[in-house]
Amino acid sequence: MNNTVLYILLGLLVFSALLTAMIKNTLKAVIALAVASVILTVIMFLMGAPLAAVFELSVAAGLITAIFVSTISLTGSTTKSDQTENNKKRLSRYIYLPIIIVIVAGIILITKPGLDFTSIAMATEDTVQSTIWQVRNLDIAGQIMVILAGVFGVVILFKERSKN
Amino acid sequence: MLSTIFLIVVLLYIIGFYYLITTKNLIRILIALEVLTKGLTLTLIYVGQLTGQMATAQSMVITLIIIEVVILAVAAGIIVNIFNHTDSLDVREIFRKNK
Amino acid sequence: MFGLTSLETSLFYTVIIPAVTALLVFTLPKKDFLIKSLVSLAGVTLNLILAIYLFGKEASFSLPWTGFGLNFSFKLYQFSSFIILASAGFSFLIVLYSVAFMKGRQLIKQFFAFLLITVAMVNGAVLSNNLLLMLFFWEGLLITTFVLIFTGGKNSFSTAVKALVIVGVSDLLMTLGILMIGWIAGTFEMDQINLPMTTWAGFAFVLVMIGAIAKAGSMPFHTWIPDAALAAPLPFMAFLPAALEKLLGIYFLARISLDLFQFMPGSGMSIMMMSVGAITILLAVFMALIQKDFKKLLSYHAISQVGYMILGIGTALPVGIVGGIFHMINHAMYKSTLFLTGGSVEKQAGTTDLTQLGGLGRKMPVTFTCFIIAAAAISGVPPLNGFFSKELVFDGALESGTIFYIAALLGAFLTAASFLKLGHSAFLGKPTRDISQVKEASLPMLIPMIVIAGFCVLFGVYNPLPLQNLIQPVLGDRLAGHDYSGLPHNWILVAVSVVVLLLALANHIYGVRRTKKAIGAVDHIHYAPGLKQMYGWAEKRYFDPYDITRFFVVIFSKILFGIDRAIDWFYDKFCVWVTTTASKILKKAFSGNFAASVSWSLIGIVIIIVTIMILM
Amino acid sequence: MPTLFLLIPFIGIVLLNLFYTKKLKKLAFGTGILVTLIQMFLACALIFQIAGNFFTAIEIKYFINLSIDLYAAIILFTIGLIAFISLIIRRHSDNDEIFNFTQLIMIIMIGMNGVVMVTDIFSLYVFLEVTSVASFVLIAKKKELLALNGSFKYLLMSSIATLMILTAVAIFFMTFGTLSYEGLGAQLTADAAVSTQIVLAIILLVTGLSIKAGLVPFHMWVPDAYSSPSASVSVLLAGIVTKAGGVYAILRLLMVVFPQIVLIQEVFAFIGIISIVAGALLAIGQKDFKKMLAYSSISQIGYIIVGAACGTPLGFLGAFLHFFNHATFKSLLFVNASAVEAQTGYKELDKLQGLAGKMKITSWTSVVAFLSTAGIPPFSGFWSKVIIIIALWQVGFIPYAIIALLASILTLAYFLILQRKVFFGKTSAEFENTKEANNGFISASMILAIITVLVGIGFPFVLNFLKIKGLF
Repeated sequence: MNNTVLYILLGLLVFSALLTAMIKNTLKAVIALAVASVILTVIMFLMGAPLAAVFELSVAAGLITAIFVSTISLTGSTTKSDQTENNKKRLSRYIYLPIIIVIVAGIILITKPGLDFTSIAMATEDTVQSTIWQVRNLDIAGQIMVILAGVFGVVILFKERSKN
Repeated sequence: MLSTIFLIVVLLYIIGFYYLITTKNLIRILIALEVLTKGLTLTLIYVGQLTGQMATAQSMVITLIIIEVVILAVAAGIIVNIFNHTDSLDVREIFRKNK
Repeated sequence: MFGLTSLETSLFYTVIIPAVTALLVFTLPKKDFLIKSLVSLAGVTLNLILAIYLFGKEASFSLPWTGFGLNFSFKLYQFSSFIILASAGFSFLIVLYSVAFMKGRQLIKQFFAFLLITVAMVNGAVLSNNLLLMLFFWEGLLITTFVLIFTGGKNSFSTAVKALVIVGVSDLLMTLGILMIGWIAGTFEMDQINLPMTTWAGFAFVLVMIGAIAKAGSMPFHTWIPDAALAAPLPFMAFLPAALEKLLGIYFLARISLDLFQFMPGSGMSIMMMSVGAITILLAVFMALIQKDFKKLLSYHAISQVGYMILGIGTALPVGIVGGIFHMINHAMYKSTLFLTGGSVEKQAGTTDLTQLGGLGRKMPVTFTCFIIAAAAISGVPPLNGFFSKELVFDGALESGTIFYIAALLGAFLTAASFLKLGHSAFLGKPTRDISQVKEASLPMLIPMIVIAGFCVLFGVYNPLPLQNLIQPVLGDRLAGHDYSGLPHNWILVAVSVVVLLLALANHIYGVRRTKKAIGAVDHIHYAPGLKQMYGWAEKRYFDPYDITRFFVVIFSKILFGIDRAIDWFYDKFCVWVTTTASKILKKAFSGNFAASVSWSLIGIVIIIVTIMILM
Repeated sequence: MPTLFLLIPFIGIVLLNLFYTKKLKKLAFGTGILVTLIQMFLACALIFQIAGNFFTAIEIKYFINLSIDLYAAIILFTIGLIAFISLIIRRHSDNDEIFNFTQLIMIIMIGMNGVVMVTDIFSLYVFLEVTSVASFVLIAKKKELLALNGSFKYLLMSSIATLMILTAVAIFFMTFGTLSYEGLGAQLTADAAVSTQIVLAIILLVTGLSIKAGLVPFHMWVPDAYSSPSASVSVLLAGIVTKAGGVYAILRLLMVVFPQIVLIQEVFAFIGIISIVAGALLAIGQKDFKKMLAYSSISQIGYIIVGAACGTPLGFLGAFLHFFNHATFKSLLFVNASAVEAQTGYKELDKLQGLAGKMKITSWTSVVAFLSTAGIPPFSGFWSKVIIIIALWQVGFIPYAIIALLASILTLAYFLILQRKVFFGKTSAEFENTKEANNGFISASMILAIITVLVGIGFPFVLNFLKIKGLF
């Protein structure tokens, strides 16, 4: 039962990813991406990664969508940039994508080349919290620096605009 | 199930790269990057499940997501600035203006 | 480690003194010519004193420097101290001459500074006992050559680049050869190497030999010298191509033939080297014959005479080697005298074009006298020094093969003919234009000429001085008790040589009678059936925008001409074409924006996958 | 001690922002200089400490997953040096600029120091991203279209690289259950390289790191990113950032994680050689001063990679030495290119001519850097190139050694073109009134030129010392 749900969700994930490419309107494409994020969240939850799933939901589905939407509104491009792309040309460009996807999926399902992948199984000892704060504390330091750099970046890059 | 998730990852990568190469819209380039990142997130979680070290995998995914959102914010800033110059989101417009 | 004044340390000073003086010249203010020239003069004087002090002494030391057998080791012995002395003497005289010559020209600071650096590099290269260390100085010389040609003013840049490319390529081959020697012998210390001529060693020998003869200016690495004669300042020509590079190149050639390899008479290597020598003599002298420019004629002779040295050393016989080295030192003397007289003529008469010169002998008697002595010496008139060294080379050549002897003899004939023409048209005859303003050159220009010309006479008349003291000790045991000083041993050869000289004179008189002009003395050779066509093509520069390939044309038909063109095409066109085309293609391939860069990374993955599949 | 390298710049940032007032903004420059000087001092102390008891403790380990060995200490010193130089150049801009710039420089230093010291392949990714994000901002800061374009291209390529590196990390994690260098190195034996998934991971890792390092054919972001931003940023980027990011990661992984896998060495040797040749050829065709330097960078990075791909101690010595040398002489060239641009307003080669008389220090330090890049003795570049070529020869990559040797001729060729066009030749009337660059530029180029010459002269003795100690 669980597996069936998972398969359906995975299929939906690919479908929504395809939609981001196929939809003509950029805003709608962003929404499709958010949908993909939500589906991924559910998949992660099912696979036993609740904490990461929460992050995926709040940051990837929430914050990133917000960034995208604000960018689109700042550039006012919901209409402008989409006009530059000819409708027919666009269709001819992306119509191959689902075909390729289907063909690749078929080939992989039939030949199953991924089956010889090996993995090592180990017993889990730590909780997520202790892992993050004890084993991977260096990453936290790195994250802080990345966020700091991002803050400076946003401050610098958006400041001049207000001057103009 | 082993190969199914890898199949999905491969499909997501293909969509992402195809999208990345064909699109002419700056925002859509970022969307394509996001699609690729979704594939990566899925891989990491799945690897965590396979090895039984979900804790490490989750911490990796969290780090990945945070870094990704920061990069995206910076990229959005760059795009807005490019838009100020070219008054368009078309990639080809940058090329034209540069000449 | 060593005392500051010990013999070992003073070896360092030979490099340090000129280099420091050069730096000093660089820092001097731009305008003040006098101070700069005096400082340079002081530097070379110190160097000369040092060389005299070191002469005849023996010393060596070795500092471990890096890994890979690169030790900082110098070795002073008979041969190197003699070369050091000679180069110090020449540099002193030429700086003295330049003080007068360079006045009022451009880039004086660079000229003097790099002249001094050149001296430092030559001293280092001669003294170093480690092949890699020597290579370091050798390459340094390449750069100073480049800059010195560049100081010649307009049009000199392309010539400088040409010299850099040609000498650079040959140096690269030599680098390869030196690495091979190190690989075979297991060391780079020169006095520990003595290789038998196996296949690989032979290959290494050829590569190293190419480097040495290219430095000396032999074929086919000569083509920049005639260009440089027109483009570069004249003291440079007297200094590097005529004197120091010959000294260095032939010194190194003698080192590799005598010490580094077991080089036997009659071996394939010997024949090859003699052939290179003979071809160089003939082709260069044929081209020299028809030149109508003082400097250019001399520069072709500078190439031609190298042939004698290579021929002499190539025989691998004691008599030939002694002759070759003797010829080297003689050539350095008379050729620099000739270039210096050329410089005086240029400075005083304003041109070096032979058709516009004439009758200068009365106006410039001292210059003319020096010219006569040097020209007689290069033509091999007894009892000047050139005569004795040529006789020794002839002796060796005859023993190794008659064909080489004949080639050398023919070369001597043409040399004499061309110098008769040169002297006649420049200094005798009626002036073709007004020369009443022309005066004798100034004293700093005359002294070097007189001194070197004096040495030409001295080394000829009293030849045991150089032979017994300088050259024969170099060969050591190989000499087997022979002594080649004094009068020549083989009187038949002398007779033949004298006959050849007389023939050249007769030929000259015939030519002048025929055309009624001194400049036309060799026209009957120039316009002889067959030759005329070849010369014509060469003169009209049909094939060659750079005028390089002119003298390949002469007797040895179109085949050789084609080879020369190919060489020139390779240096000048093909390499450039390949790089620019590849550059354009790559630039086009990697143009484009975001999508292109992403695509290229995907293509890159494919490349990596293919590589891995090939490797696995 | 390794934590200090992360803490000190961080403390600098905190202090700057804590006392943030308009007046105190002036202190930003001083703080930056202080931080870089402390870093250089600490790194020097470390170098002497490690060199002192070289063979008793080659690696110093501390409580969190950081370690420093001799090479890492040298790179830490280089980071401090180049950051110092780029701050000096910035001295004359206004306070607001310096304030932002100093902060970003400190973040970027934390990122690079982290990359140099980490012992964990995922932490490596994190610190690579710190470096990258800070450099995107630095490039885009100029807000000209070219700079924005370069920044976005870098961002795009960097994201793809990240994707590939992390996929490879996931595969390694799946196969071996560990992320630390040591754990991976112990399990990645020669047999492991046969299995498909390891080969796949290697392919992805090589590609990702090559993009980060800017090797051909993944280099397309390099010229845009190097040539478009302002002077100090291009010095920082070209001198150290991309090297400490991508190239150092490659060297460290080759040294610690993949010493037993010949395959990855051969692949890197191949890509390195392609970069050497293609980079040099592309440099010849350029018409823009800074772009030519950028392509030359690609070519020189090829040398570093090829040296490391030998896998022998000698090869690594050559690679790290060239790393240091390249950081100094390429920064020097970028400093001078920026000085020329600042004084004349041009960076197109065709428009520049005969500046030697007008900008003496700039032109002569450039000559030093050119000769060093082309590998002419006695400048520093000669020794590193010679060592790399000898290492190649010893390992048996003989054709590569010959190509690497011949490529120096190309290097010489494009620098001759450059030198002739920009500095020598006749001074055209347009540049009659051109003056020498300001003190910041001059002192920066003097410092770097002196280092280049000193390393060139002094290095043989160091090499002898290492040989006596028995390193190789």
